[in-house]
Amino acid sequence: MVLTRAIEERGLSLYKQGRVPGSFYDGRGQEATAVGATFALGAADPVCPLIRDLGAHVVKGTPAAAILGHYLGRASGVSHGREGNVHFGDATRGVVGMVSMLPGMMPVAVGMAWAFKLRGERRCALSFFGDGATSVGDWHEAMNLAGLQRVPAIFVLEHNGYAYSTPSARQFVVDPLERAAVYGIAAATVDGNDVEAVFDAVRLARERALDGGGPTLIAAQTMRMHGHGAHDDASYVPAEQLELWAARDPIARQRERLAQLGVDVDAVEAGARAEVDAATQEALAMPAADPASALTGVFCEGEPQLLGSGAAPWSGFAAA
Amino acid sequence: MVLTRAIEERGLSLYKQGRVPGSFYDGRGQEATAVGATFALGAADPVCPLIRDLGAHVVKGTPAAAILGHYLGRASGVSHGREGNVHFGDATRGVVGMVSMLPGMMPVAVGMAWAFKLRGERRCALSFFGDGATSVGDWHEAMNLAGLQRVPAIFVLEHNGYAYSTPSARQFVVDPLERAAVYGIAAATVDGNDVEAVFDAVRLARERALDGGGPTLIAAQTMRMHGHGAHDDASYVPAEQLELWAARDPIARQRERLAQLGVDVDAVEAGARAEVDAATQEALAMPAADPASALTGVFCEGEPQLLGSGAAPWSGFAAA
Amino acid sequence: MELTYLEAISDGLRVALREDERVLLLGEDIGAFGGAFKVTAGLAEEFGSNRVIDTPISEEAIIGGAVGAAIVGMRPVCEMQFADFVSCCFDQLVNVAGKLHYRVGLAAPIVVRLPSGGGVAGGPYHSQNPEAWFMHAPGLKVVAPSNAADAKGLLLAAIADPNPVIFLEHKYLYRRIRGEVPEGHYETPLCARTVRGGDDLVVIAYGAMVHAALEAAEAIEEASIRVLDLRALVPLDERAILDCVHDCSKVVIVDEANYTCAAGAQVASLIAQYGYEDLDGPVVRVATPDVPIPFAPSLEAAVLPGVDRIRDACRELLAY
Amino acid sequence: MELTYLEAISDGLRVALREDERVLLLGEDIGAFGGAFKVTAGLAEEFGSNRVIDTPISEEAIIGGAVGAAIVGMRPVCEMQFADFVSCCFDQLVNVAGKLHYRVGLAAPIVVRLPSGGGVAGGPYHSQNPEAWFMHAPGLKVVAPSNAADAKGLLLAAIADPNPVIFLEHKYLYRRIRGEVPEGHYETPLCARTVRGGDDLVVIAYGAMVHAALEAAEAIEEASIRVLDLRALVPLDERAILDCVHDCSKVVIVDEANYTCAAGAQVASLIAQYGYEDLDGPVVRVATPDVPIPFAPSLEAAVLPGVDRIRDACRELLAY
Ligand SMILES: Cc1ncc(C[n+]2csc(CCOP(=O)(O)OP(=O)(O)O)c2C)c(N)n1
Ligand SMILES: Cc1ncc(C[n+]2csc(CCOP(=O)(O)OP(=O)(O)O)c2C)c(N)n1
Ligand SMILES: [Mg+2]
Ligand SMILES: [Mg+2]
Repeated sequence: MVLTRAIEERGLSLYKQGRVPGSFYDGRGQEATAVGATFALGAADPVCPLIRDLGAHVVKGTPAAAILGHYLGRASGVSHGREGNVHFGDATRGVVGMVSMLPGMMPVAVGMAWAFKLRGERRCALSFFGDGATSVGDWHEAMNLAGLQRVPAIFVLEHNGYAYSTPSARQFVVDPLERAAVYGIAAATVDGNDVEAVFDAVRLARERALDGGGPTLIAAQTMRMHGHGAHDDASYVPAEQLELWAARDPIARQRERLAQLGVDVDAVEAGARAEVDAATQEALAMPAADPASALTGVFCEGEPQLLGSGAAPWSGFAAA
Repeated sequence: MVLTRAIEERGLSLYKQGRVPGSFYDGRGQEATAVGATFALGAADPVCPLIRDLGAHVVKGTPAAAILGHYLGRASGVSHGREGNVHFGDATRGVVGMVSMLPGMMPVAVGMAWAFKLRGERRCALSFFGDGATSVGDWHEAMNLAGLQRVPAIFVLEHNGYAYSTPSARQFVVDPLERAAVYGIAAATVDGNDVEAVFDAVRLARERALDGGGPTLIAAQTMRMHGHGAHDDASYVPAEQLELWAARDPIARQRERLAQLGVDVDAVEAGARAEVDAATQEALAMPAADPASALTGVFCEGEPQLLGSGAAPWSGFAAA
Repeated sequence: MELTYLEAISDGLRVALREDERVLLLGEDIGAFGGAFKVTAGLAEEFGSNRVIDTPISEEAIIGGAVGAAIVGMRPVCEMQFADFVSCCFDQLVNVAGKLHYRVGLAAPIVVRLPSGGGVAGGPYHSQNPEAWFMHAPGLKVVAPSNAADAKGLLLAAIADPNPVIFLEHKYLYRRIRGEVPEGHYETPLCARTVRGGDDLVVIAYGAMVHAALEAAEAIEEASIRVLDLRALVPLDERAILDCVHDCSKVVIVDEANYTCAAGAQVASLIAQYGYEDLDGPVVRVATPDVPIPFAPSLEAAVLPGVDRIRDACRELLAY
Repeated sequence: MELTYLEAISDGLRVALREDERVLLLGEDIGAFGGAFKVTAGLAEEFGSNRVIDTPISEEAIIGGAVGAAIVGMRPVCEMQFADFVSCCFDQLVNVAGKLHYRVGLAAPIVVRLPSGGGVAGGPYHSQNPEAWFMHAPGLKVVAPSNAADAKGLLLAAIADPNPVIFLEHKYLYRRIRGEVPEGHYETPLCARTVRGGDDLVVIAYGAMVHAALEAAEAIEEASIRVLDLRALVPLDERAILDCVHDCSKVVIVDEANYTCAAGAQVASLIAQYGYEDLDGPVVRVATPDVPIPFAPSLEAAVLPGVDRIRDACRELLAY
């Protein structure tokens, strides 16, 4: 989480310095959801992160320099300059990434999980999605198909109460959490700002999935502490609400826990800062993406590279 | 119902004689749902019938000859040869018709109802849809929007247990009826083969809609007694199931009721047969659609013609 | 008054909302927030949330709902947050809106505003130019203004048009282009306009490419170069195109969209068939190659047609 | 063995299912029922319901699910019940499947079978030719066989291809065309083929129009007419097209699809730019005008390019 936030803070400052092209989106305040959920996955479990889920990329092992280089549109950024901001994946690490069309990766996650089930592999696929994205037809088709085929999938709903500027009250009248049941999908709600709670919820969902119990929808209650993007001051969010959630900052909370466990959190944070400083230098030193590369790779030639495996430091535990 | 069935029987026999081009679909056994529901509407309440709902067209007043001429692809058929089989509307009579893409008219019905609400008109819009169509994203988006805006719409689910050859068990795990609640939409289930029961359910739903109570989903339990189309022998439907439902034929049941009320049903049926015989002659006498007309009317020129009003013999009662 | 391209569109919406109570705006975050690009800023305040309506994230339902409202007398203007999302409501546009008048005789006067185009480091999902898809879908009109006055005039013409109109507003021009815009109501006809005189060669373009074409023309002192701004793609001003070919006999056609089956392909095929005898040289096309639009400025510049590519194409053709 | 066009496709599917366990069929009613056109008849029995899978009516989820399965190693072949329904999954095709390799480096080897085309009194929703939409979407390959041997060979090539392939199978040819088809596995290259020799004029066509072109050519004894069957639209065999123009210097291009921005527009623009000097006469196009395909045979015949229109176009051009 600390590293995730540090990377996003750096990306944002680079953006404000005018060095990051296009627009910039972050997941400030929601780090616990992306990080906790992805930590509970095995190395072979693919993930489809969304706008607020840089933490998922970080946990899967995409290096900070590759991410910052990507923000900057550099040749050795993870997307080699083809994608920007939060729109990227890391094929070698089991990160399919997102498409802008929400929630376009839900059916894709269902398809991956479906394949695992058909092949009898003990793997699952995880897709994040926002509360607003549940209004889109794709969400319904994916949920219906997942429930019907009982695929080993985990759907993490990032319930931050807003879709861009639009509050949930103007998105739906019944909470998406309650909708899981009409698809025959198990549901759980969790404090999205408590990284351990998210981890545990996903760990259980993963066990269910691997044991043939079908998909689970996990509603992580959280709050988007920044605007939708760097251009959005989120003035439509009541100040009190933000204060309330500021007090529930996922990192501050975890900090206390770890301190009690005797972990030197300062050292961790210092380490993250140092890593991001070094990564920033590395990224800024990367050459701009080579214009000649713009025309290649539309089609795959030769044997396709399959989705690789990511880092899964806790997966042994997750599998336990 | 009697007239509806007579028209479809005639259409089918003309098809088998090779005089109806393309394919042919009917709603045998489901007449009570379309007829009962449409009878409960006011003249100014538009309807979006589906594959099984010829009865809705008949109740709204499209003449038998215009329908048969349409099946035959004739110039003065209701679609002037541009559309065939069940794909047609009647703009002058408040019948928007269907598009093949299921359930594509659900959002359209929501839009009509939304306009009525915004303009403060005491009208509602009704859309039919099948159980299988509930798996499509459009259904979800339309239901969500309708519940959110509390539009005066009535959604009639024709629950016949099959989507073409696919039984409900392979379409969804939770009955669509139960899904209404997660959209904040009132729901009722009704015997779709009992025309009076359907009528009453829709009448109540219409009152709720006009009184600002929002949309209602009515699940009409029924059975498709023919294949999906004339080409489909429906051998995938267990014979016992068809026998069971044959005994619940909506027309036979209504026949008894009416007979008890002293209605001369034979006369009614004879009348319908006579009407269809005359209509058939009329339709067969119509010239083929004029090739020159194929290229006109893609765009509207001049003032657009708005959706007209249909017949509503019972609307006074419906409004009561 | 002098307005930016974006302000001109806002002014057009305001004029329409003021003078015609049937006009209704639908879209995501277009209300109090004023839309992702602030095109609708202030409109919700002036006209209320019953005429400037925030919708859930439901593109299919937005278009279907608009069609429904339109056939009962409203004049909905829908905003896609980015043109790229129009693929999410492709079905409602091509199969419902586009075919309704031909099939049923019902006009669907809706306008769909698409913030489109590249040059803003938007990457693959925030840079697309989808116009050709809709040119290949009968029943839809397509317009693409290149300047402030046309943006307002074509928008008002689109709203007044009884048919569905796809309105492409170019993001790159939003704040970069400003110009004199008449007050109040006026309609720009859906036809092409010569924006620069000349008779040695004609460059045919629309949208943002008109500006690149003008710059390229300026750069060539040695010849007199005409620039034709198509403004409307459906209907396509074939007469104006062929007249230019007749006068100039050399033609360069520019598309910002991907090369294959783009608007320019249609224009070229028109000229190759009906302007063949007037030609003195090949029909030259300059377009974006068939690749997704990459994010990094170094890559994007390598794929989008720039002033240089257009100028060089002209020079080469002039030397023919 | 001699097979119909339809049997050849079924045989291709059977061969692929037998030799490659990664191959999986997804679609509506394709299992026990064998599909709306019986293309998959018998396959569920032979390969089981885990490889020939009936899906709910969820086109977006079918394509998204197929992409997900593909990136983890499966080779899904999806069937749209009619090509017309592909507009319901347009977003997943153009934005997810088409862009995945360029953006993330992940290949999505899926095949999407589209029973397309008119001539069968299918009306506006069962007659469309959507290929041009996908030609204008980078990352998708598009093939359209005109005979039985190519149908099987191109299908097996499409399944072996590491990229998403849109496979257009023409309904009109299903049972009307039969021919010698090799046993077992073979792949037809994605390139054009000369199906009739000649050097006075070349007719360029694909799919069902190849047969109309051949008939038209036969009808013209006075000149030697070549017919080029494109077979693949993406990649487009530009070399073969330009060679024909070089040899014949007169060209007629036929589309069954709507005229504007059709495949033929691209072919014409290619010739007008790169084959200009070889031309002796205008580049003539014969296509379906920009109207929905009407139902009545009298109307459909008036819009689809028939043998007569092609023959007359050739005669007129020969006289040039
Ligand atoms: C289909 C589609 N329509 C519109 C958008 C534009 N858009 C981007 S983010 C967003 C709000 C998403 O809200 P939510 O799903 O709650 O995610 P959050 O940003 O709150 O995490 C919208 C409307 C989109 N990305 N996709
Ligand atoms: C989006 C879409 N996909 C596929 C089809 C093909 N199709 C036509 S009818 C049908 C089955 C519909 O079942 P249901 O909705 O239950 O209606 P019923 O025929 O049972 O009344 C299908 C799959 C379609 N019309 N629309
Ligand atoms: Mg949200
Ligand atoms: Mg059904």
